[in-house]
Amino acid sequence: MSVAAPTPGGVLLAFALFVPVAGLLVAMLAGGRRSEQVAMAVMPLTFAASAAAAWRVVAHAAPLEYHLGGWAPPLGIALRADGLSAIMMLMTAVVMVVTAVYARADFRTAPGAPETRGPFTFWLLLIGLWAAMNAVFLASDLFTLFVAMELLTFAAVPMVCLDGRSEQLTAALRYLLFALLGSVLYLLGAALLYGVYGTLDIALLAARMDGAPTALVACSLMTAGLAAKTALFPLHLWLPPAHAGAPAAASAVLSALVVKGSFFITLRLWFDVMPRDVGLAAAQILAALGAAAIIVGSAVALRQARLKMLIAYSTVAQIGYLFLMFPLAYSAEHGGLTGGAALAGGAMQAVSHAFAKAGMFMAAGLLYAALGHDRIADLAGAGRALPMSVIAFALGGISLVGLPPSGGFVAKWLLLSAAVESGQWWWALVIAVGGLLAGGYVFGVVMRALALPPAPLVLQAAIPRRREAAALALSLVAALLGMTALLPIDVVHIGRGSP
Amino acid sequence: MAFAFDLALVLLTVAVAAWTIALRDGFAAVVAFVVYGALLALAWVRLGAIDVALTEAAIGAGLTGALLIGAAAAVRRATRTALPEQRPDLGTRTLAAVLCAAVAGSIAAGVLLLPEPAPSLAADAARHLDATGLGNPVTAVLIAYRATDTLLEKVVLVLAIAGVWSFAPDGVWGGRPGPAPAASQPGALLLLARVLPPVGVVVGAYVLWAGADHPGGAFQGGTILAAMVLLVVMAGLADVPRIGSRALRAMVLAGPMVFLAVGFAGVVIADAFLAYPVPYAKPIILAIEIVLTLSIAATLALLLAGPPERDAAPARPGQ
Amino acid sequence: MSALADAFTVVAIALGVVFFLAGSVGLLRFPDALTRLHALTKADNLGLGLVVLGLAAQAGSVLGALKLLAVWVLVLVAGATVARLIARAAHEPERGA
Amino acid sequence: MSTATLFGLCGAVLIGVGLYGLIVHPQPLRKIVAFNVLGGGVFLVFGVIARRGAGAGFGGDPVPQALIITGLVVAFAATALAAALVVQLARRTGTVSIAEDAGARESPP
Amino acid sequence: MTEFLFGGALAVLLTVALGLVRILRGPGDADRMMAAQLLGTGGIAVLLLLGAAVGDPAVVDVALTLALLAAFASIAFVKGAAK
Repeated sequence: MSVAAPTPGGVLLAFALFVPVAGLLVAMLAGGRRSEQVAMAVMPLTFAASAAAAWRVVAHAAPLEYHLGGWAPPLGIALRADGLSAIMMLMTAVVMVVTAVYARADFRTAPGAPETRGPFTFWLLLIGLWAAMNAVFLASDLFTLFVAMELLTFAAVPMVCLDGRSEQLTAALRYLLFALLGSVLYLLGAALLYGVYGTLDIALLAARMDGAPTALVACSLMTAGLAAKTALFPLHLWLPPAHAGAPAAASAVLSALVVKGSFFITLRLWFDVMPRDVGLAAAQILAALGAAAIIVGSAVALRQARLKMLIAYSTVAQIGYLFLMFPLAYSAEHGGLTGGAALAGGAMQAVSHAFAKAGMFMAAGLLYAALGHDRIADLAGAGRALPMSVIAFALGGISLVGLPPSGGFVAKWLLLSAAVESGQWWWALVIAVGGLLAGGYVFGVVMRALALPPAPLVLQAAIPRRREAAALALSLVAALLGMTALLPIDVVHIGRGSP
Repeated sequence: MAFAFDLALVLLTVAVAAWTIALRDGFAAVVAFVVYGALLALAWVRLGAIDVALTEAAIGAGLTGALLIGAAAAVRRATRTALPEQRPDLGTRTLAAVLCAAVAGSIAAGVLLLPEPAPSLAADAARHLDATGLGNPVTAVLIAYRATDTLLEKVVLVLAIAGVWSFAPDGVWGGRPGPAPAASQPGALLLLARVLPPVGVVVGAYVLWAGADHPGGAFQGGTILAAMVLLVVMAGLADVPRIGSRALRAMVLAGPMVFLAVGFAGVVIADAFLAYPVPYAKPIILAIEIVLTLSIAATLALLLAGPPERDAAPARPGQ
Repeated sequence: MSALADAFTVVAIALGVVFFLAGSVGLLRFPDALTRLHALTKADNLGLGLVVLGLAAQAGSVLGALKLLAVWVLVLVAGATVARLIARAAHEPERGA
Repeated sequence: MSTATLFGLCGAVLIGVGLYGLIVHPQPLRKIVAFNVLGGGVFLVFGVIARRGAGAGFGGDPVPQALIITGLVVAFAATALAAALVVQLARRTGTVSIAEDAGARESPP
Repeated sequence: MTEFLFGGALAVLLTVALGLVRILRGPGDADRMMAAQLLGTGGIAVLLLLGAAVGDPAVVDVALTLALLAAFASIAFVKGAAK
């Protein structure tokens, strides 16, 4: 593979990345209520650019390529969208827009009111986050990906402490320190790869990779750094307090999207940069950490007393599934990683978890707002008071557990079949146990919520239907995402060599 | 003799780095870090990377040092009771040391095993230099070949400002960063704050201007300007504007906005986002760099000044 | 001419190094902060001045030599101010040492 | 040993030192200093790679040199963000440690 | 001459390194600042010597920048320590 020529329609990629950047800058300048209005104007535009780019990739069944500034790699930087980028971009676009609908009630500025900290920061960071996610999905240069990850970190960390309480500041600081360590290790790896091969472009690197020892050191460092940013066990301790402490809308995007950013780069590194230099042993180590994350994360989630902490620990567990795909995608015949069912399963897991988790965090936020607490033990009656929110939580949970026809079901089924096919039955066992544990914590909450309260519930706040509908919509997508398995096209594998 | 110098520099740098970690006193560690930054600037000269040396001298030794000093002082003031050092136990420390030694060892091996001859894009960068009208290849990479990275880096800075501001308590939103300027300042400082900034502005402009053909550029120039602005503020000759001020935000955002506008214009008038039409490449690049320098100066100064602390907008009651 | 300039450079820089050494020794050996400060600022400013003079003799152009001198003047002015401020700080009770 | 190799080894050691500080120091401000020491080592390794790529009349490969400059800016921004957080935390709680249990805490809306 | 200039740079670096022991010993913040100040001045001298040794006039700009920024950091330090 050498440098691909720019494709028609490639400019859509530049729009998907730079329209939200423009929105961020204008929103900061505008200030106050106008910041929110700018966000509202820019989000549909970004959605349109993302969707149009994704549509082109799918419709032509070919990747999009764009050379920024007209400079071709290795000297210049290319944007590239393959099937995986298209899926992730669409996922981000949907979650972002629904989050915006959900968040308007929490982060509103009345007409004529002075600018306040929370709303101004939230809308700015939300657009910034979208720009960062699109940069992660589209950049095909390891250093541009570094900058994209920094954008992601800088937008995500302040979201954690939007409410300004000191324990949130602590959580944000720990998150930041982990994220910075991750980026600096990643940057070191990228530098070493440049030292060996003289390029940072992913396609060119893939063609030049020859398993040089320095390159392997580089890839190990990058993987370690990315694992810290993705909160892979045992580097996960920063995640639960950060994700649980943020306002619900922020938790939703943090858990649904932000951790997927660094995971996506891990995929790029393993499947695109060095698919043929991966040893099965290295892949098994990643999967073992993933398996530990599933078991430990789920077990700790079962013991949580607070709903948001439970959901956050479930994120730790669900991230674990993503790492199971590496050994399952290993093919001795090809001498490295191939796409196939494992990659499709992993992608489906990432997407369905994003929808499910965003919906669940939003539902939990509404329950908190209505009840004034999120103690699981005192949820009785919530099912009557806020049926849509509880259903949203349950539907999201169905996907986490992996029941049909949810996206989680298809994801786990694909991973299971890959495990059986490659004779790695022990990973199948982990998947099954993880599903059972998830069933335990999800249905534990739902049962509580459906129970009759000892005394009639007094709601602290009225919850607008629109907000419940937002949570429900996302969970519904997750619960029905498995249907897409019936579609005739294999989007995940667009833009990669035949598996 | 050159090798003896390099060896001494390397040993000294490692020793000072070890001090920044080992010293018990936080302030001493920060001072050691400033020294570390200055030593790295020397290393960059030895590696022939004068552009980087300029940046390191400005950022590593200068701004980061000042930032950490300010933070250490603020933390010292805020924490009345000195907590007992709760360092991890010996076992953990040993484990960490072994891990770090392994990491350092594998990186050292990785460096020793780098291929010979080394791959390089120097020839590519040189070949296209004419199309940019620039003489300094580093500037060409930053503002032409890989302009996207530079633009996104400016967005990182903007997000960093939004982030730093967002850590402020609610009541002071829109107000001014930092403590109120003291009524009287030492005469020597006042004198310096009047004498140095004009010199700094000249040097900053010179560094920016030189950057087209020689080491230098927007970032290094902007850093010097930022330091001068802060010097004036520290001497109490001027106060930091309110973060709610539209003019302040415009100054921060002008650079990235112009850069981005040129990017979008490239789609229409040249053949790609951030492409410059060849005959006008140099004037466009210089225009971007001048605006960027001012924005970088404002941005860095604000990052150093920190979140708003006082003097919220008069319209807000109570504060 | 060149030999003379070279000789001047060698002597000036060697002297400069001696002053730097004196500054360091003073910083280490003198009993209290203020005397250390005086030893230091005088010695290192003179040291730098001699180095600058020595190098100015080698500079190819007048402009180059002037730039070197400008660096020195800058260090002198800033150094004097910083020394004043350090002296003030040292007068106040030491903290956190 | 060439100058580049010598500084490359120096970078490797600095990375080890910085990483150690980042792991073992309980105080966040010291962690931030350690992060910057670590970053210095990483940039130095990158700079050595730039130096090795000298050619076409340049003292080093300009591409990595430019990337280092961008990296330095980003690292400064990160330091500013982290330092602001530490200061706010110290002001609100009067302590500077983040070494506490990550277990369940007051869960907010 | 080049050898001599490198030698001079080495000598200044070593003498300055000697003074850095004050950072370790303190006892006060003022003493530590003086050590940093010494390194600032010494570092500038080393830069100028290196610049002359390798014959790159741009190194003087680095020295100029270091002079400006080192002064700035020192002042930030004094202001921080004095409060």
